[in-house]
Amino acid sequence: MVYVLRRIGFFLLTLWAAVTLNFLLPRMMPGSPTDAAIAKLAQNGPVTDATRKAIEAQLGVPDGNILEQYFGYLHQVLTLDFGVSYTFYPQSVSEMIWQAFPYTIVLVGFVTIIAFILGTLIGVLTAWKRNTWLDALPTLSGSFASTFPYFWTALLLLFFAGYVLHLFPTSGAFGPTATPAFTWDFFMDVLYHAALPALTILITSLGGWIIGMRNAMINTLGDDYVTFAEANGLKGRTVAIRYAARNAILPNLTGFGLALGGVVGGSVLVEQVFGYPGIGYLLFNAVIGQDYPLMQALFLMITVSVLIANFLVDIMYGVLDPRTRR
Amino acid sequence: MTNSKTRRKRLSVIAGISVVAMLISSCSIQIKSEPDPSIPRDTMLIAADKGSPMFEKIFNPFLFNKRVAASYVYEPLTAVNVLDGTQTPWLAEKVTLKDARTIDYTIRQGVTWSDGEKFTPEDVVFTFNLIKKYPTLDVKGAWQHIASVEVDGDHVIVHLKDDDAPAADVISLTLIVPEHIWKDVKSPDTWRDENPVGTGPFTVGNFSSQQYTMDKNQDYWQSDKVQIQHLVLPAATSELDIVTKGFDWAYSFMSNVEGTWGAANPDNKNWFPPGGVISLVPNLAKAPWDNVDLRKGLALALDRDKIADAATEGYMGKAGQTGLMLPNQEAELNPEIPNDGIVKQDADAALAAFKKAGYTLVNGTMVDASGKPFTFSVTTANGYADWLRAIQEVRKQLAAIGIDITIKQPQPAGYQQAIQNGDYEVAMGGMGGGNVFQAYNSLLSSEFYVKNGELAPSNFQRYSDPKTDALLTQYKETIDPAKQLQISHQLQKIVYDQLPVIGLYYGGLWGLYNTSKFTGWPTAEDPYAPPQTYDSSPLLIFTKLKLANKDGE
Amino acid sequence: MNPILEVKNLSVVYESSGFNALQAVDHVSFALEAGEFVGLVGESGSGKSTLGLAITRLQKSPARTNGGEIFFRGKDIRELDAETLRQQRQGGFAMVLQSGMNALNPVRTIRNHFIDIFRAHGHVGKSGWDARQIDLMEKVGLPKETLARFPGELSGGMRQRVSIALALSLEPQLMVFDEPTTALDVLVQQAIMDTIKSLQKSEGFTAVLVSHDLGVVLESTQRVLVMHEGRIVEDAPSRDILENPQDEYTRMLLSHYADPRAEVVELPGFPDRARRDTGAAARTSGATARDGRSSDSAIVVDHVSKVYPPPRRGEQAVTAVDDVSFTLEPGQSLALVGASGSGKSTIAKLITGIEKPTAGTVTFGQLDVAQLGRRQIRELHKNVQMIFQDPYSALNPLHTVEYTLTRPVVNFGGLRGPAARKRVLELLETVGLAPVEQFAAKLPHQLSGGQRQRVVIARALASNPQVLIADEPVSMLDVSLRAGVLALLEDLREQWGVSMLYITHDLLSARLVTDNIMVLNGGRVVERGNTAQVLQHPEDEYTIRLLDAVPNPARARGAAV
Amino acid sequence: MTTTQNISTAAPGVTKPPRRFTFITRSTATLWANWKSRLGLIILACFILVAIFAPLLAPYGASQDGFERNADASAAHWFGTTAAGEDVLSQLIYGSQISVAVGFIAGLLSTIVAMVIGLSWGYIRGFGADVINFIVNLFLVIPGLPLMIVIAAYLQNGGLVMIVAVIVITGWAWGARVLRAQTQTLRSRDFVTAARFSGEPAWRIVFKEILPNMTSIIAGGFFGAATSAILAEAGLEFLGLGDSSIVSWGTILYWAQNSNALLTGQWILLFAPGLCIALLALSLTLINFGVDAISNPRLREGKSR
Repeated sequence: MVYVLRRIGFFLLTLWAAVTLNFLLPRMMPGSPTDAAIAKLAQNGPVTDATRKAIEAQLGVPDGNILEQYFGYLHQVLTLDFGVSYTFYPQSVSEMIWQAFPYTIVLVGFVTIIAFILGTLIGVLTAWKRNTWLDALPTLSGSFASTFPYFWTALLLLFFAGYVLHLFPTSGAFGPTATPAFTWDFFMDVLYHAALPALTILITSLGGWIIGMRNAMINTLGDDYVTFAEANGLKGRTVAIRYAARNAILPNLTGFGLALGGVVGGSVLVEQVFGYPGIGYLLFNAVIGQDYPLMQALFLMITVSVLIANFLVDIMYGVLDPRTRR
Repeated sequence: MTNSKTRRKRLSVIAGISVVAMLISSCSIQIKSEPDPSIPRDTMLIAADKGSPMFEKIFNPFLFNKRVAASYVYEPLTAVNVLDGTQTPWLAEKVTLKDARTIDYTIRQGVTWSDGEKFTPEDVVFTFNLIKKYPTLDVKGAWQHIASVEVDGDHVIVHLKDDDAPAADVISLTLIVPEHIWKDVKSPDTWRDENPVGTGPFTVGNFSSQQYTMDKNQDYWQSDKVQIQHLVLPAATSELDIVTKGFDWAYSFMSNVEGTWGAANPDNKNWFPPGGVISLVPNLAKAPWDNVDLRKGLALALDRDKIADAATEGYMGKAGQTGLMLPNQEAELNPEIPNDGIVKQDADAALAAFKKAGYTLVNGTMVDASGKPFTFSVTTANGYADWLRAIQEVRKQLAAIGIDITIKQPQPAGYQQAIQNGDYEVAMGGMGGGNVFQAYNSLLSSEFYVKNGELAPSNFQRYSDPKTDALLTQYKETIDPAKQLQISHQLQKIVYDQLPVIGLYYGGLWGLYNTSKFTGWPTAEDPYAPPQTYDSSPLLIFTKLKLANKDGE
Repeated sequence: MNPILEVKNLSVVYESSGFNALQAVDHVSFALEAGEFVGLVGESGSGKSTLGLAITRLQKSPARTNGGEIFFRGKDIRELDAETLRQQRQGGFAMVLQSGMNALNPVRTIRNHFIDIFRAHGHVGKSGWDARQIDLMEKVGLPKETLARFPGELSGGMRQRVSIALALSLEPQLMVFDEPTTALDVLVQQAIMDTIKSLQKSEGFTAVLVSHDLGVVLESTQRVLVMHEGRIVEDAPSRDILENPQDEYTRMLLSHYADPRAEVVELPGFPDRARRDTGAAARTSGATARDGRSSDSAIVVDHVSKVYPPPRRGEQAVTAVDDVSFTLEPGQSLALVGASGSGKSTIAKLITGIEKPTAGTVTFGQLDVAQLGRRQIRELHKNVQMIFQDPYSALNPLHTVEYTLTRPVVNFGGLRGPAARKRVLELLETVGLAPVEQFAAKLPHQLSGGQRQRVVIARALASNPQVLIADEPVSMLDVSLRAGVLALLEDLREQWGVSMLYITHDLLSARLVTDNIMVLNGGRVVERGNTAQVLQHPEDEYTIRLLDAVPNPARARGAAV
Repeated sequence: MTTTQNISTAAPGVTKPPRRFTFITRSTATLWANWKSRLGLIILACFILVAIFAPLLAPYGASQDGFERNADASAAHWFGTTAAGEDVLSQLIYGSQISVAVGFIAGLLSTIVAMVIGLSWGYIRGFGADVINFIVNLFLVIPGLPLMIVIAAYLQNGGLVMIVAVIVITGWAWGARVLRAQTQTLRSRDFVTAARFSGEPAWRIVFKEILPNMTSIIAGGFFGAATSAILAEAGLEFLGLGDSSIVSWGTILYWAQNSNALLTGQWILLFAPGLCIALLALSLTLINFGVDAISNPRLREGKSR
C-alpha cells in the first residue's frame, strides 16, 4: 500500500513539475505574444503604436505578475479551461484542440499502429532469415529510411507525388470544398488527403521498428527455449512466431506505448509541411506565435498522454507476459 | 573471397547510383501552371489569405486575426494608395479640412449595406463611437487624435484634439460598420461577425476551413465597375501552389520570378514596386552611435547596389537616404539634395568620416582611439531572408575596411522586443511608407522617444531633436499643401544629414498577377494602387479590373 | 547388435571472426548400444556439452563440425535436410538442456508446450492429448494441475521435470541430458537424478548424461566416457572406472571425492583436519603475523532477523533470516551450511553491512554494523573482508591483477608507489601465484578459475583483516581445483590468524576447513556444533538429507556391489 | 590449462576484453569484420575526409556568390547554383564540416551528460536516485521538437554553440535511462561489491569499475546520439532556428526552401543535402550494428542458423 501511494505521489509530482515547466518554458522565450503578433503584421508594413496597443488589449496578455499568472494557470489546468488562443484569437484553446484532434488521431495514430505492425512483421522475417538477402535488404533500407530527415522526405514526396505527378493532394485534411460529415465519401476524402503525410511518417519510422524487432528476436532466437523447441522438432514457423517472436515483441511494446503517447502530439514537421490541420500543426504555430495558452494546453496534453501511455504499457505487459502477473 | 566479391558488387552499385544521381541532377524539372478548369472566367483565384488550413469565420474588421476578405466587405472613408500616399474618396465623397483641427467628411449618398439597409452618416458616427467605447477595436488609433464626432446632415464632422491636420489620413482609414447590426452586439471586441454586412464589393459565399469564396455584392454602389463575379480564397498558398494552381492574383515574394511564375504561364506577370526603405537602424542612445560622423562613415562605406542585389535577387534597387520611395514619390523630393538622396559608396570619404569620429584603419583593422578594434552587432529577425542576405553583404563590405560585424538573429518576437526596448547596437528595420508625414513622424518624433530599456512604440533608434519636433508640429498645424511640401523638404534634409537611420534598399511589394482572365492591373506605368491583397488596395484594384476579351472574340 | 549411435572421428570447431578458432571436440569416436545409460564426464572446457549438442544436431554458429561422421540408426545425421531432421526428432533423439530453467517459453502454458509438440509430429491423436499429457506429468512426478501453469510459476526443479516430460513425449530412442541438475539446489538435484534413473529403466531409452560431476555420473550410469581437452581419454564401464581407472586424468578426478561423514576425510594435498596441528600453536603463530593489530574482536550476531518486502504486490513478505544468534570468535572457523534460500548469504550481507537487519543486532567489537556511517563502514571493511563465490564476476575484467590488489593496499594500508607494489607482490606470493611479476600484469581472462580465486583471496587479505567471510568460495570451480584453494584458505587462516565464516552448501568442504558448523534451513538454525561431530552424527533430518545429497562415487560402489 | 568457461553457451573470448592498449584496435577490427559497420566506417571516413579537405575539394568558396542565379547543372557548377548565386557543390562540400562537427560534438556532450547522470542514477539509491529519476522523467515526457524550438528561441542569437546546447539539453535523457539500467546490472556484480570492500569511494567505483565495462554501450549511445544530433541540427536549421548565415546542409535546405528551389526545378538543391544528411546518419547507424554486436554477442554476424 505504501508502495502504491509512493508511486501515485511520484506520478503526481512529475505531473506537477511538467505542468510547471510547461508554464515556464513559453515565458522563457524572448518577446511577448504581442511582439509575435506584431512581427507577423510587420511583414505587411509598419505597425503603428495604436495597432500595438489594440492587439495587446485584444489578447489581454500578460495580465498580472508571473505568480498570479501561474496560479491562474494552475486553476485552468484543474478546470481544463485554457482560455483563448492568441494565434487563433478569438477562438478558445479547447475549440482549436477539438478541431485538430480527430485528424491527428486518424493520421498519426493510424500510421503509428501500421508502422509498428508492419515493422514488427518485417523484423521477425529479417531475424528468421538472418544473413540472407531477406535480412540484408529490409534491414539496410529500413535503417537508411529511418535516417531521412522528416521534413526532407515530406518535401520530396510533396513535390514529386503531389506537384509533379499529381497523385495526391498537396495540403489540407480534406478537399477544399468538402464539408466535414460522417459519410463514406468524406472519410475516403480524408484518407486520400492523409496519404502523403502518412507515407512520410511510415517511411521514416518503419526502420526503427524493424531493427528493434530484429535485434530482440535475434536475442530470443538464442534463448534456450528456442533451442529446446527445435530439439523437440517443432515446425519452423511455430518456433519463429510462437516462441521467438512472441517473446521478442515484449520489449518493443514499451517503445510502441511511448510512440502511441506521442501520437497526441502529432507529427509537427510533417503536419507543417503538408498543411495538415492536426495537433502538430497547432503546436508548431503556437510555439512560433508564443501562444502561451495553446502551448500550455498542448504540452499538458502530450505530457499526460505519454504518462498514460506508459501506464497502459505496464498493463499490456501484464496481459502479454505471464511473468509479471502471478 | 565471396566477401570481396560482394563488396565489389556493393561498391559498383553505389557508384552506379551516384552516377545516375549526377545525371538526374542536370535535368531540372519545369513546373507548369495547371489551373483548375472548373473555375469560370469571371471568378478570380486569389492567394490572399495566408497559410493556415484552419480558417475560421472571423470577419470582424477590427480583430487582427480577421479573414483578409473582411476588407473586401467593409470599406473605409477614403482608400489610400500607399505607393505615393494619394487618397481616393470612398465612402466619403469628399474630405475637407476646415482648419487644422476640424475634418469635414461629406458622406456618399446612395450606398446601401449588403442586406439592403441604407448607409447613413449615422453609421459613420456609430463606428467612431464604437471604437472609442472599445479601444481594443481602434486598431489605427483614430481616437488618439479625435476629440469628438458629430453628424451634420450628410456631413460627419470630426473635431480633433489639437492642430493635427495629417491625422485625417489616419482617421479616414477606419472601416465603417453598420449601426443596425453592430448596436446589438454584446461584446464587439470578441465578436466574430460570421456573416458580415458591409458596403463593399463582395459578400461571403461558401466557407470551409480550407477555402472560402466571396460573391459579388450586386447592389454595390460601384457595381458597374466590378466585373469579377466571385473570388476563391484557398488556404493553400505556398509558392508551389501559387505557381501551379493557376492563381489570378497573389502577393508573394518569388525567387527567380521569371523562371518560376513567369515560366509557368505566358500570361503570368509581376510587378514589384518599392514599399518602404530597408535600413540599418543604429541605436542612437548607445555610444558610439550618437556620433553622426560614425553614421556617415558607415553610410559612405556601403555599396547599395550590391546590397539590394543580394537581398532581393536584383528585383529592387538601392534606396536613397531621404526615406522617400522613388519614383512614386518623386514629387515630394527635395531638389536640393544631390543624386536623389542616394549616398554613393566612397571609401575615402568613409575613412575620413570614420577618422573624424575617432576611428582609424590600422593594418587592415578599424580601431578606435584606444586601439581597440571596432566591431558591432546587427540584430535582425530570424527568418527574414532578404534582411539576412543584406546584412551578409554589409558584413562583406565592411570587412573590406576592417570592421567586423556579428549577426544576431532572434525570433521575430524577440527581434520586436529587442528594437522596442533598445536592446541592440544596430538593427535592421524599415522606414518610409506612402504617407510622408506618418513616415517622418514615426521616424523622428521625440513623442516616441524613450530611454533604452523602456518600450518605444516607434522611433526605435531613439532620435530626439527639438528643431525636428518643431517642424513636425508645423506640419500638423498647416493645411496648405505647399507649406507641407516645404516642411517635408526640410525633414528630408534632416534625415539626409543626420542619418538617424541608414537607408539601404527598397523593400518590395510582391505583386503577381495573371492577365488571361482579368486586365487592368496596376503597373509601373499606371501605379494607381500597390499590388497588395490586403487593406484598401484591393478595393482600388477590384474596381479597375476588366474581364479579358474571351479568346479574342 | 547394431549400435544405435555411432560417432566416428568427430571434430567440432568454434570459429568467430576476430578470434582464434578453438577445436572443442577433437577426433572423438564412440558407439552407444540401445538401452545403455552412458555418462559423459569432463571439466569445464572439455567439450562435453559441445559433443552433446553435436550428436543431437543442435549446435549453432559459431560451432561447426569440421570432420567425422555421426550415425544414428545407421544414417549419418549430418546429411539430413532440415525437414527430415525435424520429423525424426520424434521417435529419434531428444535433448534436455543444461539450463532447464530457461528451456520453457515463458509466455506459453505447459499444456501448450505439449500441444505444440503433438501438433508438430502428429504422433498423438487429438483425443489422446489430455491423457498423454497427464501420463507424462505423472511419470516425472508432477501433478496434472501443473499443465495449466506458466513456466514462471514453477520452481527450477519443476521446470526441469517439465523439460524431461516434454522430451519424453517425443518417445525418443536416444536422450541426451546436458547437465540436467546444475544450477538446481542440492536436494532437488538428487531427486531429479532419481527420476531420470527410474525413467531410463522404465522407458528403456538410450541415455547420455553429460555432467561435470563424476560422482553424479558414477552413481547413475553403466558406462562412462571421460573427456579432457576435446578428447575422450577413457571409455569404460562405471565399475571399472571406479575400481580400476586407467587414465591419469580419471584417477585425478576420482581422488577429489570423499565422504564428509567418514572418520577421516582427506583430499590430495589436504590431510585430515584432526591430524593436523590446528591447535593453540598455530593461533599464536598467527597472532604474531598480524603485527600492528592490537586486539581482535568477535562478530556477535544477536537474535537477528531479516524480512524482505514482498517481491510483488499482494504476496507474503519473505523472511530470509529468522532469529539467528551466534558468535564468531577471533581465530575461529565457522561453517554456515544450507540449501539455497536458507538465508546463509543474507547473513553474510548483514555482517558486512550491505543489508540492515529487521530485528536484532550485529556487532563487530564496538561497532554496531547496522548503524555505521560511511567512515565506519570503511573501518569495518578493513577488518571484515569477503571472498566471493564466482571468481569470474568478482574480478573486474578490465583491470590487471596489480590494479585490483593495489586498491585496498592504497585505501587501507595507506601505501603508495613502490611500497604499494611491493605489498602487492607479497600478497601474490602469499596466495601462491608465482612468478609474481608476471601474474601482477595479467588480466582476469588470462587466469584460470583457480588462479582468479587466489587473486580474490589475495585482495581480501590486502587490508590485513581479522575476519574473512567466504561465500561458497569453491562451488564454481572445477572439482580438481577445489582442494588447492581450500588448502590455501586454511593455510592463510592459520598463518594470519584470521577468523572465517565459511558459507557453503557443500558439506565436504565444510568438513575440511571449519571447526564449527551451523546448519540453516528456512532462515533458522536447525543444528550446530563441532563440524566433524555434526557431520558424523547428524541429528536434524535436514542435515541428514544434505549429507545424503553429496555425490559420492564410493556410494555408487556400495550400490554396485 | 584452458581458461575458457563453458564453451557451449558463449563463443570463446566473448566475455574476455583484451588488454586496454589493444582495446581500440580490437574493437575496430570487430567493427570491420561486420560488413554493415564496415560499410558505415567507409561512408563516415569519406565524409570526414571531405570535411577536412573541403577547401581543397570545393571548386569555389562556401559563400562565394556572384555566379548566375538559379543556374542548372553545368560543367562549371555540377549541381547548379543557388538563388543567391552560390555554387551548390561547394556549399555541399563545406556543409559537411558543420554536420560532422555538430554531430560529433553534440553527440559527445550529450553522451557525457547521459553518462554522468545515468551512472550516478544507477549507482546511488534512495532519495538522490528519486530526484534524478524525477528529472529524467520530466525530460522524457516533454515533447522534443517544441522544447527544442523554445530553447532555441530562448538562447536566441543563433550559432552552432546554441544548436549544440539545444541538442544536448533535449537529447541526453534516453541515453541516461539506458546507461542507468546497465549500471544497475553491473552494480550487482561481485567485482563492484568487492571494490567497496577494497575501500573504494563511490565515484571511483562508478567511473573506474563500472564505466569501463560499459564502453560498447556508451559507444552505441554516442553513435545514436550523434545520429540524432545530425538530424536535429538539420531540422533546426531548416526551420530557420539556427544561424542561417553559416553554410551547412541544414541551411542549404533552408535557403533552398526559402527561395523555392522546387519551383525553379532545382530539386537537387533539396535532394542532395538531405541525402548527405541521411547518408552521414546512416553511416553512424551502420556502425552501431557492429557496436551492438560487441555488447551483445548474439547480434554478431555469423554463419546462417
